[in-house]
Amino acid sequence: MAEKTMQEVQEEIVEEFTVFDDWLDKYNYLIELSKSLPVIEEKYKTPEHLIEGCQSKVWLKADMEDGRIVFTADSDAIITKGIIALLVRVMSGRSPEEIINTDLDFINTIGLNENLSPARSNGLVSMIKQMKLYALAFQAKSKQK
Amino acid sequence: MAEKTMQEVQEEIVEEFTVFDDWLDKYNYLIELSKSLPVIEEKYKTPEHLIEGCQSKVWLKADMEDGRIVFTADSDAIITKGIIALLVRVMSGRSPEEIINTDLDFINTIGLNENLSPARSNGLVSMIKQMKLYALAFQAKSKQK
Amino acid sequence: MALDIVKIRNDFPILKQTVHNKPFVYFDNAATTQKPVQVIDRMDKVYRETNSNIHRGVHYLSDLTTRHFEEARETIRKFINARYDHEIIFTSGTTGGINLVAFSFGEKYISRGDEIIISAIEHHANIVPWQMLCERKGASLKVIPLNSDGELLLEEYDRLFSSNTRLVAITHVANSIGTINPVREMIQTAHQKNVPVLIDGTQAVQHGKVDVQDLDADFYVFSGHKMYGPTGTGVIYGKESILEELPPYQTGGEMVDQVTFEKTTFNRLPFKFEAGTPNYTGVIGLAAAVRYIEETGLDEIVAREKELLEYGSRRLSEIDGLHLFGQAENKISILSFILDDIHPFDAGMIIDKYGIAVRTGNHCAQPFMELLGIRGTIRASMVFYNTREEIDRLCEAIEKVKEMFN
Amino acid sequence: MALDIVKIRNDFPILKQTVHNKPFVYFDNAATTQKPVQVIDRMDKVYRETNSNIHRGVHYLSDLTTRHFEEARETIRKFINARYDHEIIFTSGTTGGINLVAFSFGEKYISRGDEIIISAIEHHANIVPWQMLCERKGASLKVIPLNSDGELLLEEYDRLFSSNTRLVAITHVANSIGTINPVREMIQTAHQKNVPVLIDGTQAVQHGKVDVQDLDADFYVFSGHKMYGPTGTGVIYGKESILEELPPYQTGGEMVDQVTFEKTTFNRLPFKFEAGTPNYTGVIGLAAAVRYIEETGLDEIVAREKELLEYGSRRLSEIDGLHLFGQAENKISILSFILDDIHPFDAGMIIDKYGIAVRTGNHCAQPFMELLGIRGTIRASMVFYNTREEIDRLCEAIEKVKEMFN
Ligand SMILES: Cc1ncc(COP(=O)(O)O)c(C=O)c1O
Ligand SMILES: Cc1ncc(COP(=O)(O)O)c(C=O)c1O
Repeated sequence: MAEKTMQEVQEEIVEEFTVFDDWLDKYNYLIELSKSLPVIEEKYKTPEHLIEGCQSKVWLKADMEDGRIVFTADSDAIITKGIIALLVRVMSGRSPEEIINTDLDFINTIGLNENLSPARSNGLVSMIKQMKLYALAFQAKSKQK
Repeated sequence: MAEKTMQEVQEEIVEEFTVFDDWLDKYNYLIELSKSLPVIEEKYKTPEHLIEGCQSKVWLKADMEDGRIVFTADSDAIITKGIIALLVRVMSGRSPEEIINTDLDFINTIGLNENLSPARSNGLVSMIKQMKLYALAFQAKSKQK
Repeated sequence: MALDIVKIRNDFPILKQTVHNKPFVYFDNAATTQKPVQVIDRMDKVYRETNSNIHRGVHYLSDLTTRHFEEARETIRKFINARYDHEIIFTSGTTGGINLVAFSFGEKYISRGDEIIISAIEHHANIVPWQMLCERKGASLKVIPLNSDGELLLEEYDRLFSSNTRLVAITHVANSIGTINPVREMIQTAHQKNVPVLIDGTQAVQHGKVDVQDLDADFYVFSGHKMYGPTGTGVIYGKESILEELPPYQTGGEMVDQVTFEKTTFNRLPFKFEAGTPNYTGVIGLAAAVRYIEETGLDEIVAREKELLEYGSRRLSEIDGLHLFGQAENKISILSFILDDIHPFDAGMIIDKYGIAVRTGNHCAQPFMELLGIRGTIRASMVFYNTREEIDRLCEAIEKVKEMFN
Repeated sequence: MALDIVKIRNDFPILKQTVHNKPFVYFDNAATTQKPVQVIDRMDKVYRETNSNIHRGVHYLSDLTTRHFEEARETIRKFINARYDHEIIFTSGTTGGINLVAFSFGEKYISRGDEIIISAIEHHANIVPWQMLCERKGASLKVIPLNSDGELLLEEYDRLFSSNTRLVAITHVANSIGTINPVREMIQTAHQKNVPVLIDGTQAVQHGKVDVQDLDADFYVFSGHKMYGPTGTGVIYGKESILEELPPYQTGGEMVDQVTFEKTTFNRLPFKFEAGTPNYTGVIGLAAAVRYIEETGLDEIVAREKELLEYGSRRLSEIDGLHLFGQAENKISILSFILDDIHPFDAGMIIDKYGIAVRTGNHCAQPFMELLGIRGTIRASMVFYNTREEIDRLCEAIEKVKEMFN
């Protein structure tokens, strides 16, 4: 796992998206991707794991395994789920440092920011923020040791 | 006194004002008129006799003499004083009924409304309203008897 | 006489564009309406030709703008048939207006143990200010329930009154599903018990004739931006007799009479409630919007919107797996629906891609959504400038949504 | 680099007209400024091309307008150098803003026996809300006195603090006579005593660089319409740490998180303080005004206004029987004066006839006028689009006034 860097995975995704020349294909792909999301366990779908600022519900959980953060998530809306699947693909299984230090520019490049509505892009910002916050928290914790 | 009706005095004033073809003459005339205002006694310059809504201070008092209302007034601004002198000329020495029932259209006709500023025309409206209120009050009083 | 729809659509420049390369369809009118050129140009004219701060100015433009502002008050007065100009108070919007009443009425009349009646179908703007007031004063809220068609249960309403009831605050028309509440009768009921009533008219004034004297409303509040007027404007109608009694809400310039450091006395109505420089440009634009409505004809607007509602309801009800909420007999042209197994937000995103603007979510009526047991709806809110063709396009888009997610 | 005054005057369409058959001179800028086409056109564009209600919309135009609105917040943040976007709260104007702070801060921090310090040179908007708060809570106002030049007495200010002082609320620049108060030092003084400070920046932000972090202001409040922006807009800057602590003021849509009839939780900053549909068109216009100021150059604006002030002060002081108020060393280009034995209102009416807009009266600063022992002044407030020739015309008009009334 994670032989590629986050940057490389982002480039991979950008490449995948270049083949779609209309939004319909992009969205259908997101719907497809939604099925691949590593799903958060039902018992963790609590307010504590809910992300604010999304029009649809998004739950996100992070666990530390061997120095790497593993994300699981879910959403009641499918396109949201597809997007978070992309984020998880880029960020899950990484060290806190890599997550903190890598810019997520693929989102702009593949036109998610632009093509998705604001409500959605607000949600997107919240999701990324939450994932980075988890990374910061785990980093702080490991330094305490 | 008051052989002419209020309507007739209004027409007289309109006629007087027709000779002025610029505002300067009109205002100079108002300044002239300000000197003719029957002045309220100093001791009546109390908050009770002060009219609201004017940018300058306006005091107004009404007394009933032989079934006719006599107004005295003053203002600390001269043009205001000139205008109230016109109002007094039209309304003083009249019966409450005549005051209540006569429209004061001369104000529009001589272009006071238009040429005077809003603050002023608000004040103007307040003055007229107050004069009519006095008339109503005296009428009510006389009916009680 | 039917409306000349070509002319009307020409009046609204925003409608003539494409979005995502599709002709733009605007079905989010309950959130905010579009503005006719008559309104846009009027405000433009203020800023280009007459702009000046109002009321206390001695100069020509200040005078002129003051007149335009006060004429706007008269225009609004006539529009809702208030008795006096000074019963019309300008605010920043419905939310600002209800907050004003909640504070001022609350300071004067609400104390511990008192009760305020609202309904289960209110917008947050007509819930939260009363909640806050109740919290501050130790009072409580009573809520009128609904039937499954989205209509208020009037017998229940009757039973909510007690000797502690101090105010009823209900919406004239529900923004989530369009129900027109029988506010005239509800006001009568309240008045028999000597309880004053505030009506939230935000979704009503633009969809039918409102006569505040005939309704006998004590307060009637609405927003300019939902009636073809500019943002940042709103109106409170209040009965003179009540307004006179209420303390001011916001304080500052314009609304004072005398200010010393020891004591301040307040100006008369309506200025007592209009602190600071008002949005006079907006208010003048709002008057232009009212004139536009009147020139178009409220009767004609009502007729056309009724036709759109009937057509839209019929077309949507033909779609498999679509559930329409709000089957009240009396409703405005709002179509609020869900699609089986599809999140409203997923649906809304795809519908958007067809150039169609709908709203999805709880429509600031979370308690009502919970009552329905749903997470939100897709809401297409139509007004007289919308067309049957646009409804057809919506139906097509819904079919695509179903294809994608099923 | 000096300003290109021909270009600038072309930016303000309203200046190119005649009033009473005379070329129009606008010297009422402290009441409200005129708007450049860049601002007028920006709002026009919203209504013609992008108008949609913001934040919760799923569709393209709602998205776009939300972005423009939030970009405006960022523009304002940069303009006053706030640390975070969410420290910028949009309101209807300064009056709305100060009322918000007075309520929310008051609910949280003010109780019986507490004291609030203001100054003797405040606008009513920065007096009356504190008075009302004090009345509601049993607190009291302390007033910083002035010297005869219109400057605050800083030693007296120091002495006003007690262990009960909870807040200082002072104006950055006095609207009646133009004094620039040394707010940076005054904030330091207050902070040494752990007292937060609200600055009324209504007459300051458009006349010089304001850096809220450098000032270390806790709140900084201003109006859009006095800085070349639209009516119905205003800004509160507040430090995150304080804003987080304050309860909301107005409540309704947008600013809530969860609403049930039992309990409501509130959205995060800045939305907690922005209830209801904001005046988003106005806010977008306000951002255009800020861009206009920045493109024109604040330094250039300051230089030009200084030159106008010097010229105007000199010309007016040459007039017999004219008394100029406000000789503070640090002041903006406001000329506030009276003429011997002539009522300011009489003078203003005649000056108006020469096509010149000045303001007369107490300028919403009654306590200050009483301090001076006068009934009001004639105020000519100038900004960078004014000219020396206009000042000459004012002087001529004043001579006519003297002829008429003496
Ligand atoms: C110093 C000062 N504070 C507050 C205000 C009130 O501003 P607004 O009327 O825009 O709310 C003004 C406006 O005259 C002012 O000059
Ligand atoms: C019924 C109802 N009340 C109140 C409001 C709040 O109006 P505003 O956001 O203009 O203050 C709305 C707007 O959605 C509404 O539909």
